[in-house]
Amino acid sequence: QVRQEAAVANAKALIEKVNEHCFERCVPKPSTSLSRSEEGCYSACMEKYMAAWNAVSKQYVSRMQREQSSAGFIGGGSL
Amino acid sequence: QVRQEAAVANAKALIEKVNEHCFERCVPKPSTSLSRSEEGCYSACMEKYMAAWNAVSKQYVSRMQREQSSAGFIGGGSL
Amino acid sequence: QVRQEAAVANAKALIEKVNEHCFERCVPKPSTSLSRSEEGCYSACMEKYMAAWNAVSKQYVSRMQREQSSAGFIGGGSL
Amino acid sequence: RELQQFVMQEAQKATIQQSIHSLTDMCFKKCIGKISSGKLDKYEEPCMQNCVERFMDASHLVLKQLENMRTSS
Amino acid sequence: RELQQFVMQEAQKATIQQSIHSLTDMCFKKCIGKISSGKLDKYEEPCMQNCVERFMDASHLVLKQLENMRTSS
Amino acid sequence: RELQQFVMQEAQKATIQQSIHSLTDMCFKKCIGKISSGKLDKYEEPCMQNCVERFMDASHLVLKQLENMRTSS
Repeated sequence: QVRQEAAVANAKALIEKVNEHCFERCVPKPSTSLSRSEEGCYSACMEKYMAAWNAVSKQYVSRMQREQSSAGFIGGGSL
Repeated sequence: QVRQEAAVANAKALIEKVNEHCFERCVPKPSTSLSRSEEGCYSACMEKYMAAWNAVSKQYVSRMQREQSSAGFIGGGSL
Repeated sequence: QVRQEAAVANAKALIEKVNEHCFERCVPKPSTSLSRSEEGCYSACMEKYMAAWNAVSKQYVSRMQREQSSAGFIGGGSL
Repeated sequence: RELQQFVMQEAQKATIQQSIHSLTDMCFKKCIGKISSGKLDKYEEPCMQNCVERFMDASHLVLKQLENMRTSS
Repeated sequence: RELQQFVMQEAQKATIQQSIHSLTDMCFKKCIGKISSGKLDKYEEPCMQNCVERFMDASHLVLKQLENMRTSS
Repeated sequence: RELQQFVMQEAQKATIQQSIHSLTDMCFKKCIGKISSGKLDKYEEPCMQNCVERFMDASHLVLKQLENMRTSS
């Protein structure tokens, strides 16, 4: 149950960020309806944001693992 | 009591946002005192921000009502 | 104990802000390693941010004290 | 039971207030030009309204697309 | 009772720390140009101080104006 | 005891999720240009990866420098 709530919170945060970034970029001047090109941009932007989030997750986790398997914890990655 | 606390929290959030936006816009280079024109800008900016907040509130609530009275909840407003 | 936790939270917030501002400014295009000049910028930026934080703290506290020792609380500082 | 309902309603109101604050924040940046008067001018007022409507259209798009992804996978 | 006072004081300190963080954030953006050294230069130091003072002047303006609105309505 | 461990692990996961969200937010701004397709292009993908790595390098720098300050004072 705790886990499910965490997953929901995580998905919500992701959706919020998608809306924040993609509305900013794809709808610079909001008019009386979303145009086809705005919709297309939004949908590509959403896909891209999720791909970016995936890339960050992978890189972050792999970095963490490299750091924990190396000798120190703080000194490990700075040079 | 709960309601009053919520209203206070809401007013605080509004004041915080006013200060954030209006200081950004009206006082680009802070000097040894607020000039007349900075004060005038600040006061107009505050009024404008509150008008904007009102416009958003009305629009948001009316949209919610339209969505809830239409058939579906998610499918209602996207086209 | 409460105090110590507060101090830790405060230090964490400061470090987070340093990273946010300094990464933004010193590493505009992240490449395969931090260059010498990026490292130099980061370290200067960190020192500068902490100096800025100190300046703000002093000014803020002194303002608070001036306001509390003057007659009113709200009317005190606006002109 | 009534208390529970009251708490949930208040929580929902808080969420709505939060959305209104963040929409105002975002749309103010998009729609408001120079601060010359305290009123919204004839360009700014409809821009704020459209901004709210388009943001909600766009959020529905996202939810719909996520739904499609889930059902097709 | 003493515990309560202690808790309130700590909460107040946390609020002050929060304000200091957000003022530093905002004024750093306004006042700090190129990062050439780790010290605040002769333009940046007074700019940071004025930034804090003017922000607080402006917040008082807002509170005063809200007060006026409430009493006149 | 097992419950406590479970709670701590979940809290740690939440912190990691938070870091991932804020890194994505920051690196998306730095690395993503025009939105033409839904895929990361051959410039954007390594930029996102480098962005994560360099950010973590830089954070370690900060911690190291703080450590030096503390031990030398």
